[in-house]
Amino acid sequence: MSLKKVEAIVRPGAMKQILLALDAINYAGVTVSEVQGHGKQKGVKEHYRDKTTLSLISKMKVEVVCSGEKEAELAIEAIVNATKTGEFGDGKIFVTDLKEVIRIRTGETGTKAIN
Amino acid sequence: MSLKKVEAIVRPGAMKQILLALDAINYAGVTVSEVQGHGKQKGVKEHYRDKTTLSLISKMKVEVVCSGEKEAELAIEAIVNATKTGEFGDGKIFVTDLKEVIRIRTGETGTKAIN
Amino acid sequence: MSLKKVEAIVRPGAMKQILLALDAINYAGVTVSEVQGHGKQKGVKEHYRDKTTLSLISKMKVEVVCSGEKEAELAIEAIVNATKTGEFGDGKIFVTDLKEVIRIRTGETGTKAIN
Amino acid sequence: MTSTGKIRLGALAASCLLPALAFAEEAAAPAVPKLDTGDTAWILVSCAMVLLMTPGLALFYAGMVRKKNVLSTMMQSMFMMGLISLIWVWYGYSLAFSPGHSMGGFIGNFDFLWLNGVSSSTASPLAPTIPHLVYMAFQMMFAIITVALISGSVADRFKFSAWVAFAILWSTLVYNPVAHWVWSPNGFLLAKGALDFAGGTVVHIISGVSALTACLILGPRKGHGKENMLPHNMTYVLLGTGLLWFGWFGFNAGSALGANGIAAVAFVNTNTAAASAALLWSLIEWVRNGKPSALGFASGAVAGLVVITPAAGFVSVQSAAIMGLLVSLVCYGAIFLKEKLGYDDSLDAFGVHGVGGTLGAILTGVFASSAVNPVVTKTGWALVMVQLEAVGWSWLIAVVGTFVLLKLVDAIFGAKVAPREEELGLDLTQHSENGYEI
Amino acid sequence: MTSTGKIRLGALAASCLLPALAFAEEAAAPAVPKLDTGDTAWILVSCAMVLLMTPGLALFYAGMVRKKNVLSTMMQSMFMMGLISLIWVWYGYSLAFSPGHSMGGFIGNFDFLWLNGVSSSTASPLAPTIPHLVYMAFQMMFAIITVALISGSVADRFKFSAWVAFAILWSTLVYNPVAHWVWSPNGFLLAKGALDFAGGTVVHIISGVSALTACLILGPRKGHGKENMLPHNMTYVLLGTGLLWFGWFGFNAGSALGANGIAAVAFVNTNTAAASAALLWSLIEWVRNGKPSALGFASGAVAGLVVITPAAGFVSVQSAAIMGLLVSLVCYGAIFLKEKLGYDDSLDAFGVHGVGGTLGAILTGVFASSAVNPVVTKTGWALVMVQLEAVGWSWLIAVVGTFVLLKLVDAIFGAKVAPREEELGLDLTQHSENGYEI
Amino acid sequence: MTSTGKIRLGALAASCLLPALAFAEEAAAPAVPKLDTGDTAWILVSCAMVLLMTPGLALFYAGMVRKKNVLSTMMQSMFMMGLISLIWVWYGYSLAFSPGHSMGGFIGNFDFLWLNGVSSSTASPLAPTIPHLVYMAFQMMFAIITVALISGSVADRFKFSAWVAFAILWSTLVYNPVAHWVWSPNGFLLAKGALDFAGGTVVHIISGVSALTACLILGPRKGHGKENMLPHNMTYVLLGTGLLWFGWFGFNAGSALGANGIAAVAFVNTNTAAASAALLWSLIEWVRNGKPSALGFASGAVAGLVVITPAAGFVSVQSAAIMGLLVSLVCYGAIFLKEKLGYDDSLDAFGVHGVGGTLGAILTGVFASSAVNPVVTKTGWALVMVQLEAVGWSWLIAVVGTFVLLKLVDAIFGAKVAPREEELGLDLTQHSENGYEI
Ligand SMILES: Nc1ncnc2c1ncn2[C@@H]1O[C@H](COP(=O)(O)OP(=O)(O)O)[C@@H](O)[C@H]1O
Ligand SMILES: Nc1ncnc2c1ncn2[C@@H]1O[C@H](COP(=O)(O)OP(=O)(O)O)[C@@H](O)[C@H]1O
Ligand SMILES: Nc1ncnc2c1ncn2[C@@H]1O[C@H](COP(=O)(O)OP(=O)(O)O)[C@@H](O)[C@H]1O
Repeated sequence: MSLKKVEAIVRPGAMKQILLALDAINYAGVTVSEVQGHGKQKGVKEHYRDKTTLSLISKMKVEVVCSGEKEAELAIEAIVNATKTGEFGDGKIFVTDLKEVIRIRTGETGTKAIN
Repeated sequence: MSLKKVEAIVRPGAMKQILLALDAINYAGVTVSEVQGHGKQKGVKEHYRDKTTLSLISKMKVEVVCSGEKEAELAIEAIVNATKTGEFGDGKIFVTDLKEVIRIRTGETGTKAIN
Repeated sequence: MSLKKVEAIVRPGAMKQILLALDAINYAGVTVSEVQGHGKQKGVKEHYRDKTTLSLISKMKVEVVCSGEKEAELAIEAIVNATKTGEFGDGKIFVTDLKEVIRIRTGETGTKAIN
Repeated sequence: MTSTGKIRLGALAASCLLPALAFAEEAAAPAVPKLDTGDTAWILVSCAMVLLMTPGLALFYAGMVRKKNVLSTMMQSMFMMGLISLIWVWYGYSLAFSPGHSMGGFIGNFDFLWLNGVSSSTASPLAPTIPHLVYMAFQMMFAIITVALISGSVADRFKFSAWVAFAILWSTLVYNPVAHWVWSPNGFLLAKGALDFAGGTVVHIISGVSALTACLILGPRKGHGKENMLPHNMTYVLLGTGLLWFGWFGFNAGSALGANGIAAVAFVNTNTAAASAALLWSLIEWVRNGKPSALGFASGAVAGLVVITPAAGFVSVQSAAIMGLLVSLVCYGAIFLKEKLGYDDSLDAFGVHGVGGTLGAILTGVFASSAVNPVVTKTGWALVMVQLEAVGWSWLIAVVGTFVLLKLVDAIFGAKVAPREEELGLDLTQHSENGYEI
Repeated sequence: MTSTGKIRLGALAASCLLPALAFAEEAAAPAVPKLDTGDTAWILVSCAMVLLMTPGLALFYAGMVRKKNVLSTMMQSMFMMGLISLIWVWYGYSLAFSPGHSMGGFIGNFDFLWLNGVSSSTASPLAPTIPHLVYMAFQMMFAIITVALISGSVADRFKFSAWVAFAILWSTLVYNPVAHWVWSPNGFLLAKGALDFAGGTVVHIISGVSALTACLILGPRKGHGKENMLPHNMTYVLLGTGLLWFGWFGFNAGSALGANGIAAVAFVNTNTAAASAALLWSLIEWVRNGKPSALGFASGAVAGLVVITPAAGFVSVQSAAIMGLLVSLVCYGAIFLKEKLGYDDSLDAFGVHGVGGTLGAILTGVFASSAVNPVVTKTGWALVMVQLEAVGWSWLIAVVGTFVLLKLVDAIFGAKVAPREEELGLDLTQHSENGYEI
Repeated sequence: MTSTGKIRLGALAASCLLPALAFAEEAAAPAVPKLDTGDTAWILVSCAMVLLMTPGLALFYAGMVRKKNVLSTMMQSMFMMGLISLIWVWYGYSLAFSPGHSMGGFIGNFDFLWLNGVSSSTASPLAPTIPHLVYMAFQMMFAIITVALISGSVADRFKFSAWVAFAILWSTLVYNPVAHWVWSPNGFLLAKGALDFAGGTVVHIISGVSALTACLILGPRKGHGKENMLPHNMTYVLLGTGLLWFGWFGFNAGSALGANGIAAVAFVNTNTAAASAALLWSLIEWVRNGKPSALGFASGAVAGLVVITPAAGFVSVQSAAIMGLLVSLVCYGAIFLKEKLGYDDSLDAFGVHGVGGTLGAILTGVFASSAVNPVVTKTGWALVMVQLEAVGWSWLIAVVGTFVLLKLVDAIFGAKVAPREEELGLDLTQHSENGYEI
């Protein structure tokens, strides 16, 4: 079994396109959360009274758990296509192995818990 | 060493029962965050002016890091029992291997950092 | 390739020092999110009308993806030094293996996607 | 039965009959009081302030519910600014305040339909120094918020279509009749002599008791008792409290229907009762829980505002302070009992408005003083008995009316949303919206 | 062309000439009306209430944008409380309301510079029972919010420096002239006989039409049509609606310039139109989408408040209700059309204020009644034609003025932020702040 | 020393003595001014508006703190609506305003205990056209907010029990005496001739200076200088600013104690100073940081409102504009200096209210004009010296009083929470609640 978790950190504005793209490949589910961060951009200047700090930039984390390598690649492709602009801030995708998945409702595990 | 991270995506309303159930098995700690997502339910219709979109559904992500397989299974069981209703939306549990855990306060690592 | 994800759960107040410390080691990027949780502290009493519950404690999750073991160790050291007070609540660090990293902007993968 | 209206009228009569209370000398000839710009200015502002109480209440309630129901909770209140406003100018004011009867005095008639005969240049006999239209507007704001108050007990589960239908029916067939009997010049309860300065009975008792009835009929929220259902945003609760406290000056001091000494008395009593109630509620929590909560402070303040409403222009400032103390004791106890009894008055609409309103009506009987306001003629046991009678009738009407109307609405629309809708939240399922987008 | 000012004057004239409308007997000698404390109290309060509309609008708009633009949106409105306030006491009131002309009547002169001659102890001829200074303050609040309204169409992309420059120019060269022609005692449009009770033309048409012009010049938001741009906090939209509704009583009923019967009429009509518009908008959504949204309720309420603004003191309550219904139909349609036409009026400043204001001006012609307000002398087609002429002139001025001034500002400052700034959000890039910190 | 009270009285005297300023002819016989419904209406509304400033301030402060302290910050302000209200009607008003002395003039006596003798049908000599009870209520709102203002400097670390104890003591033993010396008819400072229209000295200097003293005693927040402590919700700060600006019209224009020309002057000056201060603060930031922040705009607006408070009814509109400019310069500088000096005035209660209030008191001396208000008899250096003396006494009393009382409270309760409590946040540790639940 090669369950994969695909975790993308993307622009909030790209969410709609990403969900549409994932829909087109018939994905099983998605979990989305609000994060802040920076990669190469190092943040944006922020003032508070006379102090200057660097503000992190708002991003969305999109997690898609896939039942195998192929599915993961499809998901990655879909996300990249939906969000790539070629400019800084397009985001990153992290892929990890999952040991196990359980669907609480049915108790199913592994691939069956996803599809 | 087989440190495990148990990550459950559950209904917000189930949180109290889950924490009680975990408490009963004497768990080491928990991290909770707000997420949105969908699995089989595909979201709920949302209107904005004349546009229709699909709204993701609010969920909680519950992360429990366990010092071994057995502990992870206990945690999973506790979560499943606390949140299972048999209806759509009960949620999913994802399990991953952890390479290392460090307790910042003491510098302890591995199992000792958890228990 | 040994991509690592370093995930620290820390006090919100420690964020500034952590970012400064990471900056000093020239880290590649960071993703931060709001979480709540508890370890040994078991939460704080909270009242609602006549009911008492345990409130989780606000924490920040700091994720740093590193291109190798050495980089991960540096990041861990930086975080520990920045946030350690020796008191309860200093937090924990979890380390996981990453299978793959993709920089969406360029399509680069692996170590190149990080540095 | 209550004769609140008489007292409102009375407050004015007083300002005509008692030179000490009358600002303008010409008022000494009580036969033809002239419209007064100062009085009119004060009541116009009071109208606006009472209108603002409904968004204030919406915020107060919205902060207490879970995120997924924040909009539906606000809509249950604020939609009344549309619905009841229109009903009121159409037929509501007429049914409540027309001089003529119908159905043997149960309700008014359609003489004032579409405000026919409600003049902008002459006064109503009920408020001799302001345009009749301003009096109508002032009454409108009370009609709006009374319905909105009910929503607190049934938050998180009332289907919106059913809520709208219930609101129309309840306002028409419970609120309007009670207002007619009590406040219209020929209301048959006007003669009983019960005191209700600003609507303790008409507003708070009937909304609070209807709230209890409604939540018993609907049943508890899904997960009640099993889930934590903590207020999702206490800053809204506090800001809502601030807006309510502000608006309540219009509600109570505006009920003097002029910028006069009775308005001043009502103003100060309102503030004092809110203050002492907020303090005692905090103190009780301090003793019982070790800490005073913001929710406790807010609840106490609102309870104090409720209890003083029927008494605002009749009692001394010490009495107001004592009433505030008593209402916190009693309402705190009522909410404590609720937990024991297990019914789900989600945001304590009954616990605060029903219980506090009832206590206020009774304590008005205890504390009303002719030294403060000469329209107080009866006092002591005699007055308390009348007040109790008024309370009894209000409870009866509220329970029976709500029961019948809600059962009817339930039969037609289904009053409660489906469990899955409740789980997803009413914002998404009733309004296709989220309160907050990430 | 419109002669709103005449009507404001007229409303007062009426209260002098018609004993029925006049509260104070001494007003029967219209030659030397005295300052009246009741009227002054009401207008002082109205000033404060209209001032509060700007934070209310800021909240209303802020709730509708995405998180990253919440502060910039509020600043685009609230900054006007600083900027236009200062301009107004410096030269704005003078250019608009000075008795003397310059540039052949295009604009006033500097007679009232720094409020020279604007007395606190005597009245302006435009408002004979309140200090001139109070009248000036009341007019100031209108000048502030009119500019703020425009920002709704260009939210999320207007560079702040450019916005400030545009606001100064637009207020000086579009708002002040229109106010001069229409409201100053010798404005050359005063004679045309068009009716505008409280600023439907001067405030809503010119701000709404300028908003349309501006958003066409600026172009759409980055990602418009491709991204979801949902309101990030609908509770703000609802609370903002509540504050606007509250403040609008000052806006409309305050425009009677006294605590009189016309104020009462305007008050009730304002509430009624808001109510019926909010209800119908909800109903349309209920039919089309299956659910009524909170945004729809709020939009309807504001549309109703807009449409009644020019008519508030001239029409019957039934007419107000009908105007509310019509404006929801028409504005809903306009927003629907916007989607088809594809221009990006982000928060529907044109769709509500431009369209609603225009409809209101025309419907004022249809519904104005001399039975309600004796200053209405013309009615029927004759009046409608005059109203249409006024509408035409306002549109023309707004379009041309905004086009020229915005092009100028664009040439100097660059009116639109860079795409990367738009992406990061205007809070960070224009104000170096985040609305919310985690 | 200051004799604010005299001026308040003076403002009224003026309206009696100067026909030009008097609206009602009968006031020309100054012996027995009658209660006036217009004046009463305006002050009733002003009372409500000033009350609303406290929730406004709570929101203003709450937005600036970190999430974990949002409720405790609001409670530190809003709790005063309960606490000081009750104290005020019980003995506070008496200690401050009773005609009799005790302790050799240090403080009043208990003649007005429980408002004994504070009539609703006759006026106080301090406000001859409104019921005495209304004057008492107006003063009460000032007493409430003055204590609340202090909390800004000590936010995030004051133990709630200690805060309540300190508030009781401070209000009783600092606020009441100062108010007595300055405002009571026989206050021994009344004769000095210092000008303070609406409480620049009594409210802003003593609260601001006490705030400085308190934050020096308490010490800085845990992590001060090491952690980012950014405002968690700037929209609250802006909405709070809007509510404060709105309420300040009641504060300043209400201090004319009638709906008269001086109220109009105060109203316009209040708005103008807020405007020019907000603009200049924004401009300074624009120059220094490249961007004007919303926090800067809000801070400037509040600073402008503070500086004009003692001068509102005494200066011309140009002077008000200049005072607004100066206060932004000076307060901006003070906050800049704070960073250098390193003390932790968390929300700049001293930096804005202490510094701005002091500047305002002095500039009142510079700009007060008898052309604007005939009660201004002294001007130039003579007046400035008196103002400086008043400032000196206020600083002295505030520093000494706060030092002694806070040390006492600290000894009994421990004024500061434990480090771990500070870390967890005061909402959880002082009130057992979270502001926001997820
Ligand atoms: N090494 C990293 N570790 C953790 N998160 C990262 C890392 N690099 C990037 N991110 C996350 O991805 C987001 C997008 O990164 P960004 O720098 O915009 O990508 P790009 O490299 O294409 O410019 C960042 O805001 C941050 O949240
Ligand atoms: N394949 C997936 N990848 C990521 N998250 C998922 C996936 N499937 C489900 N989830 C998360 O789990 C939550 C619960 O899923 P749900 O569909 O309710 O479970 P069920 O399959 O029992 O109906 C979703 O809202 C989503 O956040
Ligand atoms: N076993 C665990 N699983 C998941 N999260 C944990 C676990 N232990 C700790 N945490 C997270 O780390 C945070 C800090 O833990 P804490 O108990 O404060 O550390 P310490 O053990 O140093 O006292 C907790 O609030 C929680 O979010």
